[in-house]
Amino acid sequence: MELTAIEIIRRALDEEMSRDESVYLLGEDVAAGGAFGVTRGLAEKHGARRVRNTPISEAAITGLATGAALCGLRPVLEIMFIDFATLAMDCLVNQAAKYRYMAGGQLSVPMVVRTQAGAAGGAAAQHSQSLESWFIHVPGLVVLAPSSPSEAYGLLKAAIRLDDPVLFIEHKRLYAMKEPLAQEEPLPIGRARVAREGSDATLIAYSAMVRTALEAADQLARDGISVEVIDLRSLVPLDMATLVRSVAKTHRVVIAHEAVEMGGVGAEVAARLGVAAFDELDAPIMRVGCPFAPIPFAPELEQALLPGTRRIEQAVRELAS
Amino acid sequence: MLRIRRFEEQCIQLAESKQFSGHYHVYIGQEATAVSVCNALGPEDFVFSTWRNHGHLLARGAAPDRMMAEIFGKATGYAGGKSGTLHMAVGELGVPATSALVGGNLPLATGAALACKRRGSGVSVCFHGDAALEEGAFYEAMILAAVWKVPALFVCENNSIPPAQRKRGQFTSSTLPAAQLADVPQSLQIRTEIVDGADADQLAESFERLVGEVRRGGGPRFVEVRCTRWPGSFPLWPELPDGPWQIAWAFDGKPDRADLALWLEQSDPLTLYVRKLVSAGAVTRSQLAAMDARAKEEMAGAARYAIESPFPTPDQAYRHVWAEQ
Amino acid sequence: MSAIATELKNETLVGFYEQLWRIRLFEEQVQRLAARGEVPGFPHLSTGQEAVAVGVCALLNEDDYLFSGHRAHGHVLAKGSDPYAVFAEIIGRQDGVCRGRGGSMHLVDVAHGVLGATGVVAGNVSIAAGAAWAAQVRGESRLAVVFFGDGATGAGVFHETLNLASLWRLPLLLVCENNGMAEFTGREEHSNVAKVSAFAAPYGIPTQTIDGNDVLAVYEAAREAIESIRGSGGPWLLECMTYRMAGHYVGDAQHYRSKEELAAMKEKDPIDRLRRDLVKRGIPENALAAVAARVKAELDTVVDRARRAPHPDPRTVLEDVYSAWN
Amino acid sequence: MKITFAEGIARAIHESLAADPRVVLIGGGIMGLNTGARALLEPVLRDFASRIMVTPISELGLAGAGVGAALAGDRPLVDLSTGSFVFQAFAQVVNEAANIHYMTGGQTSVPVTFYSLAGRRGGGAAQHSHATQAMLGQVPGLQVLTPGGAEDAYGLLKWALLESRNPSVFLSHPLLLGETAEWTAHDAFLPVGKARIRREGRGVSLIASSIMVPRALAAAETLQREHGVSAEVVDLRTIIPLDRDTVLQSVARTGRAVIADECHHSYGVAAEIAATLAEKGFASLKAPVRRVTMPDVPIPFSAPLEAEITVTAEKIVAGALAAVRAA
Repeated sequence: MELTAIEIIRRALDEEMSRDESVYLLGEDVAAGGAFGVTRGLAEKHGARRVRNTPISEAAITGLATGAALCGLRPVLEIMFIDFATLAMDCLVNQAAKYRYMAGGQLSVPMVVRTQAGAAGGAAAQHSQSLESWFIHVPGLVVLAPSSPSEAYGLLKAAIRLDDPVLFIEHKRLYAMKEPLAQEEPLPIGRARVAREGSDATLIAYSAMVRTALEAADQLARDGISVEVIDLRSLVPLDMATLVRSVAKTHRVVIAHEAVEMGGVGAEVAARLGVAAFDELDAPIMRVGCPFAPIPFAPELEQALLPGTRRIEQAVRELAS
Repeated sequence: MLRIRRFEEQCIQLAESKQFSGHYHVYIGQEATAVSVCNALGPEDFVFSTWRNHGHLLARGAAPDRMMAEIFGKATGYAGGKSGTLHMAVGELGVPATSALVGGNLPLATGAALACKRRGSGVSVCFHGDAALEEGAFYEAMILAAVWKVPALFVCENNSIPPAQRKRGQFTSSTLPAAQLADVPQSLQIRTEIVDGADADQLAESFERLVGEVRRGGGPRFVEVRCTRWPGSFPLWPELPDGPWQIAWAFDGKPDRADLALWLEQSDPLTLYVRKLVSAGAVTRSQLAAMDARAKEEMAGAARYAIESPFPTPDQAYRHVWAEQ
Repeated sequence: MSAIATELKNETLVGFYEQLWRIRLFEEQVQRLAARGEVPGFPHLSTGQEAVAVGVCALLNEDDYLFSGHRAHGHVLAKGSDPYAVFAEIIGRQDGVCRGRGGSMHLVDVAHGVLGATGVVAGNVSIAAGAAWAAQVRGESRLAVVFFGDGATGAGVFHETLNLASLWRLPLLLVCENNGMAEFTGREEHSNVAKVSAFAAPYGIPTQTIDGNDVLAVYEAAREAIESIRGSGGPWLLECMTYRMAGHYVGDAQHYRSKEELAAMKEKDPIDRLRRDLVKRGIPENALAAVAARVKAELDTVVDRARRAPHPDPRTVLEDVYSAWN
Repeated sequence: MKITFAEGIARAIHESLAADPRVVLIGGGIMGLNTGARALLEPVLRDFASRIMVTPISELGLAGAGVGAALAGDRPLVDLSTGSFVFQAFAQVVNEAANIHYMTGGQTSVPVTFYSLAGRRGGGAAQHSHATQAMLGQVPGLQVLTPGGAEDAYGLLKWALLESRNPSVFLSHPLLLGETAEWTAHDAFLPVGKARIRREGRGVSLIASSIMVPRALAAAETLQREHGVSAEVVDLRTIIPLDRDTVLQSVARTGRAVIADECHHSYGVAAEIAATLAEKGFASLKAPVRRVTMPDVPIPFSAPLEAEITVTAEKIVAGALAAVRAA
């Protein structure tokens, strides 16, 4: 039966809280359901002690969650927009990510920071950014970017059970998706998913861009171009084996993401494939990302900027020709 | 104040009819604050606002039609559709940038005040809400302003206070355990005052004096304006309880909804001020009606202008990332 | 002689005396080795501020959580960490508490509740609040203490944490060592608020400003604070006025301090003050001298062993970045 | 005449303060704990004391104040001290400064310069050794200046303070402060955004910036002397704007590329350049592009561990030889 993304993600949180006493929810208005309604009803069910509203102090509440994780709790902190995580960078980059290493293995930080990212019409420059590229450059952080509600369900359960700090990025367009819950088990972290088989080109994407990639692949199939679409699921750790296997089959690769191209996931994947699959490549590796500009308010400008099916198709056609 | 009220009502009606997209915030119930502060400012002064900026911009002299066009994301908007309502700014009116992060504009205001002090002219005014006191940026900006003794006026529009408690006693704001919000800036050794957001005359007098003190190099000031959240702004998307404001509500007429009626009596600066002007004989009911008609027409015109304006062409998305050298 | 001194047994007071000497001599050894280039990086010494560490930590249980800033040696030793393992860490050896990965500014010793020093000013004040929250929700009588300098009160996150700790009534002891210096400039140039305790008042956080160079005064004030916290009285801010005798970091010539200032400082030395109190109580001078000599010998052997300890094997450099999968 | 990197910085600051009353310093540490370099700032303290704001330790507030002062017509230099501390100020640097020109539709520009003494310094451990060019390099609207020589330290900082109309992060480096270079007062200044070929070569292109420039030059010497390999050294000078053309032209000549950078391996500056080569230089590549960078590890404290992960000239040589022999 069809469930909304909000219900599916809430169910993952609900089940993990029932399964493990040490799981706590923290964040602005989370006891009142949270900005997007994901945590609605959880305070009533699991008790106000385990679902706590916090003041609007991103630095302090991220530090609080880190400290609690050091001492045996498994906090799940919601930062309302990834744009606001800029206020918590010291806690994430200098403290949480490095505690295990600096302590020579004595400590771990089993904390999940859930945050919302990406453009969804009219939120303008400080509420629409895709900023995963900063965090995937920080050794010690795990970064997950699910492409659909049931993917989010499986990855969130795995993230909560992991002993490392996880940045869990939910694209705003995920919330508009409805689908039946595919399976009820945690998904493996660090293993990509072949979303669509194909032989002429490999199209790599993650988060909401996977759905756009599948649409582009359908268009291309009508012109006889068979495209294999791979959903990365996890940016750190990055599943290169699956990517190399696919490129060895198709010999052409396009990487698509909503974040700016400069220094994005596409750059790292291209650099690694440039070494690991050098002899398999028959054409340049193409990247399709957002041009180097902030996100404008006007929906027309936002659409003009963000990479869509048209640009992906263009890139694949250029390679295939 | 009337112009601001009518502008915001237009916004709500246009939003409800899906003419523009994206979340927005209205200034209904706080008009007296923006007007009294901006009346005390000159062209070389700076104003920093937040996502709830329409009232501040109008009081500072921004054109309603270009503002509405920006809210619509049109090419004729002040930022050509790039800022929308959240980040609306008007450089030539001394509103250089508007942050949509809670507390994001506080350090900016301190920095601008530093530049004013170095130049020997101008003051820097920072409008913010009570929630900004939960952000570290608030303390860093306050401490810097105090240590550098810069001409900064921090105007905290505390719209979280139930009317019953407004006049007397103590009340906290949002999630501050402080007995009184004003205790926090006072603990940072910054001269702090509390003003009633419903009393236009008291606001005008206070800000005239305070801007003068700051301009003469008296160092920063913090003012907590206690205003009460307008009932229409409680739901996630603002709505007009009982329709647009009516002059009659200041006199014999009453709105149906009790909470709105109570709010008008205890907290609405516009209703209270209009009643005072008429009873003092400063203006007649008919002059008032004429003024209101002009305001309504001006703001309806702004709506038309926004609706008819063209969207920006896609190539605009790539412009203004860098200032040309 | 303060009332507290008469109340405590001789053996406890001599214990304080020994612990003050241990920290002082430990820091002297660090300074000596640093001058010879044997200590990588730039360690920050707590010379002169020993009384705060000893006075507070004497009241902590082993499982209470301790956090400190970049001047952490004294706190870590006073909490009970093994001087050998701490010294080995400061000179980057395999036997160090963090196996050579953390160093002076990131000392962690979980076995003794030391959850971490930090190199970022005010970087772990909010983390300490998190540890306190964890203890609170589990209904433990444990508390978290965080030491920081007055410079940290310039950081926004410090004020965010005061607000949060007060709002949730967290079992958190905030200890500010107000040595009137932040790196190289005096406090008056940093903030117009002279006393750090003023920041706590608006949040209804009980606070006290005491002479941080008198270990007994520190002990007495800390006892009142800790009893209140353990009785779920919520957070407490203890402001200890102290004097940093060593420079901001090893090798800092402190040219920014006048000669008279340095001389006056010597007079406030916490060790001399306690020695005078103990002699007045009838404890013979030579017994105290013997304590100091014993601690000196203990540390000499510690340092010798640490300097002979093996360096970490470079091949292990990629370990401990992640838990499970890498 | 020869000047050091630190002298270049001190001279640029002094001359800028003298040239334009709008220039103001927020925080004046600049040289970190290097007492020799700090002394170079004496003339600045002597002549312009009133234009150096002494500051509490509040990186977020300082950065925001710098942006605010720039909005009000000043040209501030904000000292964010150690590289790792830029994260405290991230919200003001990347969410405010970089976005304002665009968000206001071009009405307002923000000529602020953030000074950051970043990179591995020896014994700094995890929280004092950050190289932040990769993370800052992903921010549209922010210029990231990474001089590798004293003459560029002077030129780029002076350009940022006096001429740039956009916000910049000037990435200084503790181990570069002593490096020297030839310099004359009226140097014809290479435009910002143009890379500099520090050494001509035919066999392999060594692409570097900041601290990697002197190490790449040393590697080039070793390659020539001991292996007969002629290496070209491309000094990027800035990460944004990134001079992709000069890199592509160099690799078109040599057919082999090694990119040396001090940020972490994954998702770093080297990845962006390697991807650009894979995309636009595909035809001229005779061998896979080699990245010589820090591994994905927080910086350990202990000296032998830190040495293990440091990007040295020897490692650049090994990378070059692997590229040359791969064909």
